Amino acid sequence: MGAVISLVAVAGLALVAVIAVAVGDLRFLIGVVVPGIAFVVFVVGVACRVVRWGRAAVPFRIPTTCGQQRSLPWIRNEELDNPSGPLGAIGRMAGEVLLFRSLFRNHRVELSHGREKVSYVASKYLWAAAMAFHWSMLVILLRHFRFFLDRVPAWVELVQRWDGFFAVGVPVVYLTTVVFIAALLYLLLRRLVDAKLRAISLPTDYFALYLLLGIAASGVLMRHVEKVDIVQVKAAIAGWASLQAVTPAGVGGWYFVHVLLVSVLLAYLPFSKLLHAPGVFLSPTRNLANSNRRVRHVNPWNPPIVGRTYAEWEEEFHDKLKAAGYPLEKE
Amino acid sequence: MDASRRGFLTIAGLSLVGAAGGSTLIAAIGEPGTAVESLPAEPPGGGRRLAMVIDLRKFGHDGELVERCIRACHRAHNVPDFGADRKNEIKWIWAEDFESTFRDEEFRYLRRDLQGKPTLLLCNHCDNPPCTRVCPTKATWRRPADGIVMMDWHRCIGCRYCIVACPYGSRSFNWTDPRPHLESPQADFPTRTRGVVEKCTFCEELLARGGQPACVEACADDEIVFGDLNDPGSKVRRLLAEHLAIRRQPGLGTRPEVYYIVEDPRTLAETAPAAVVPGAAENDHV
Amino acid sequence: MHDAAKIVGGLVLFAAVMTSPFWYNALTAAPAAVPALDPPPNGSKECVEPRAYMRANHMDLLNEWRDLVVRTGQRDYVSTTNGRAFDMSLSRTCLDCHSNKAEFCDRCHTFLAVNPPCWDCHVEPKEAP
Amino acid sequence: MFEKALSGGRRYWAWMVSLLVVIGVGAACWYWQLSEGLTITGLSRDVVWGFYIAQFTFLVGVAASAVMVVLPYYLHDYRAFGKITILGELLAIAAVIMCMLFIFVDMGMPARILNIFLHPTPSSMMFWDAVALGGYLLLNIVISRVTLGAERRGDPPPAWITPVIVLSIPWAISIHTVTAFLYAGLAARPFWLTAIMAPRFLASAFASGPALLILLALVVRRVSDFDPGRQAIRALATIVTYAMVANVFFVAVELYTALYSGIPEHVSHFAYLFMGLDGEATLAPWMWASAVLAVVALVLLLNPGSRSSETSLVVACVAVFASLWIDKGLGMVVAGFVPSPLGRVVHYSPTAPELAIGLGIWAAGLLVVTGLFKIALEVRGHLRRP
Repeated sequence: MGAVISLVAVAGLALVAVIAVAVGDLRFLIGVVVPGIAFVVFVVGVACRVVRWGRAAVPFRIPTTCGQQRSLPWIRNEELDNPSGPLGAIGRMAGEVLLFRSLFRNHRVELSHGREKVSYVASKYLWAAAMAFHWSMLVILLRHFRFFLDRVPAWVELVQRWDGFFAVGVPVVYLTTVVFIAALLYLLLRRLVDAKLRAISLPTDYFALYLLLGIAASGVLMRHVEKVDIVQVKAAIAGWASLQAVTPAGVGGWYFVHVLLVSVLLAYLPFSKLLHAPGVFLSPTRNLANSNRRVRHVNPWNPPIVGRTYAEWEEEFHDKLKAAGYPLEKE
Repeated sequence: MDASRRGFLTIAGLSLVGAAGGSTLIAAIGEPGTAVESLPAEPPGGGRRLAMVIDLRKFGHDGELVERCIRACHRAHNVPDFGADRKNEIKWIWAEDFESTFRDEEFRYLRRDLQGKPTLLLCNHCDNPPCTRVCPTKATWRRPADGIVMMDWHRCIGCRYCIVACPYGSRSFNWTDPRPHLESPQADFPTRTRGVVEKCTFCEELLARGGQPACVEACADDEIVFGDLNDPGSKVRRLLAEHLAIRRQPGLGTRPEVYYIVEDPRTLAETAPAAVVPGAAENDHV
Repeated sequence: MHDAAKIVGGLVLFAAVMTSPFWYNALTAAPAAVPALDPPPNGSKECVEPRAYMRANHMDLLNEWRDLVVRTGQRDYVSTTNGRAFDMSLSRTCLDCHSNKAEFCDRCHTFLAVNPPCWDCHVEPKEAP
Repeated sequence: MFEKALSGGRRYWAWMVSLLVVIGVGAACWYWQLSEGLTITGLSRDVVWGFYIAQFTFLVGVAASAVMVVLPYYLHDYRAFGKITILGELLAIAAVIMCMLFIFVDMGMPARILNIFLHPTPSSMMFWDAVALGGYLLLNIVISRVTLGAERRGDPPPAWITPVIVLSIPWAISIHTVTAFLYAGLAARPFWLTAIMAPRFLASAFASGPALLILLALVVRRVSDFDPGRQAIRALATIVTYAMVANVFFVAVELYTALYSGIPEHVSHFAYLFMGLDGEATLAPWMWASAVLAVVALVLLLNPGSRSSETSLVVACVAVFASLWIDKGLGMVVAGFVPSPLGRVVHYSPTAPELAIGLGIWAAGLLVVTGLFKIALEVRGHLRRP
């Protein structure tokens, strides 16, 4: 059910773009204003959310680790899994950010058929699809810099050249395009096919996938099927990125579908589960070294402990004590 | 423009792959006429059958004319010149001595005028070309309409299987970028890129504009004659009907379509009156 | 806020990366102008197909021409707009009008970082003196 | 299961990292070849295929040889191969990957390699070779994954895998037959125009592949608790013996046909291989070494005493592998081009970058085989903890 609602929602958004351009002639609105607003919402929204996360209490170092802690010199410790200092923590964070290391350890519980036996099976498909999706999305984003930047720098051309290594089609079909769509389709199908996953999937889970698929599909259509005049496309986008309002002219409806869906994604991202990237950096189980036994950890919100020595106490009540005849250390 | 139709054809082609594989095999096994070599009475695929007759009687020993033909061809087609560098060498038409050209004949007491005679070699545009059969991408094929063995340099993946399959050494591979080895590229013919195979195409681009192959144009006196073997009145047909012409390695069943007239000039003098047929020139349309 | 310096630093970095195209465009000395193409030097007024179609789809047309000429030996192309027949040839037809590759092809291709392999083999016409 | 290839002791990582270094050097040389063209190799207008294609041909044999453990185990229920079958299948995966890499680096236009599938041409043996190799890779990945996964859970393998395994047996034969047909169907190259090429390829494959498997199994036994079992090694040694005998017999048959008929274009290639032609005898010492190694191997293998002694068996296996590597991986391809159809004798020897690229691919194959063996042995709990 959620799958259908989300599909209708994304299709509706695409239809809005088509109608707005075809009937209302709202090219300026959808091509310039909406992306501008979405961009601001995205940047400010992410900042707000990060600040909110940053304000959360970090009670203690949480050593949820998978390896031997640093202890005695002759016992080998796992510096990456159980870092003793900041260097190890940075390494663990890098493994998480670049290689999705904890997802790599994903396991599936399986009930063997015909036998009453539970087995834990490593399941790498989700990790592989996540890696394929995120990395190809990064390359695709980098490739799009040829539209944003007035003069295309050499590194963008380098990315393009290797991504389009296999000379198939004109313009060439990029490898990341294929990987991106294949990974998204896998992520979608796994929610649709597996009954357990279907049960826990919310409409927003599908919405994100459909939105990304819609963006990919409209981009592929523009590049390979219903080609658009990309000189006009670049003029509009580079103009936008130079803070000049250039109404995209002479480009077909798919461009506006693409732009509207990207705008929706940008605006929606800070408020959805899609924003997890800063969260990884703020995860106490990932960004803290496990040094609980060697370093004293003081919670920052604890009230200051004001100590008082006997000498101070005696001095304050010196006269009274003396009057009462108590023996004093200091006369 | 024609995208949907082409897409359909691709799908249809894919579904026919199995059947085609079978028919190729049957064709290869049951091909008649490969054992007994003879010119097929009916042209395969209909249309024209372009062929070349090289009249060795008219070529001198000095190799001057041979050089002229090679220069004309290589200039017209932007064939790079690597000089003495045999490793990277590219050639569409070239010269070998007579004995090497017809190596399988094992000449021992060869007539003196043929000994070491520079002989032109080029792609034979075989009727049964082994190179097109082995190409994994259909980058080279035999045109049914005129029998030219064509190449698509946009399609070639550079596997060099066709070079391996060709018994005549007619194909060359671009081991390196040919551009720096061209003095002044002709603008109306492409150069090739590094990594593709190339060879003579019987100047199909000149034929399409009503011309003759560049090597034929370079000759003054019908030293090389080019024409349609399926036209009984053509000059090539008459030359072959009246002279002894040999081909390179016919025993391999490739049915090469470049012929070499090797008759003795004295024999020519005796039969000359019969050989001259009035009006022969008019029929020689290509 | 705990670790405020790091978090704010991260946010500043994030904002810098996100707005980098704006900075890049503002700071590069002269912005690349949207290419405006000169009319063909030989005075020809119309292309084989409508201008809008050619702008977006010329690569498809060239590919189709290539396959027709090389693979089927067909050389005549009849325009769908004016019914005229053209020789399907990059060097003889396209470059006859657009004889200046640097000012015709390259302008848009450079603007968009497109590097078609056509010129690996096809010889660009010599600069007219 | 993949994570098991990522944990290991110091020696494991030292080995893997040194392989990665070799791969890196090879990749750099390939990039050079990509930008300069194949002119940086020793290949030329007359010898158009060389080291790369020869290695490919040899490795197709190694890949196909998995059938020598799969067939007895699955079709004849030969239990002694229970432990070693998975190693054979994993070796096949690595070998096919190396084959594909060697074909890839040999292409003049690697960017267009997908044209083989975009414009499929059933008349071309190269198309069928691509299909056969791709299919064989897929079959072995599926088979080893499923059987190993089931073993890990302690379950019997699912029933549907049995027909897939049975299919892999003729498929293994097909990859080497099609590879032989790649050469044997060309009128232009009399040296290869022989009906016995496919049988000879298979015989040499069934000798060199199991010989390599014996050596690998013994190496694995040294670095882990894994023991393939004496019976398995002995059975493999018998297979190597028979296959090597058949291979030498086939070579003799070929030599007889060429030399007794005396047809010059058949004789000349053998003359080039063993004696040299026109002073060009680069391959002759290699070929004689191959012949001597083959004799040494046969003596050691045919004698039951030396065959069952592990030390002499190792020597015999090394000799078999080296002899056949020279025969197929050096001589067979190059001799087809010398002399050329025009009678020209051309020198060919691979250049340094060509060898570096080849070495990089071998290192990649070793990397894959090490990783896969590690996974398989860890799943079986055989690996000694460092």
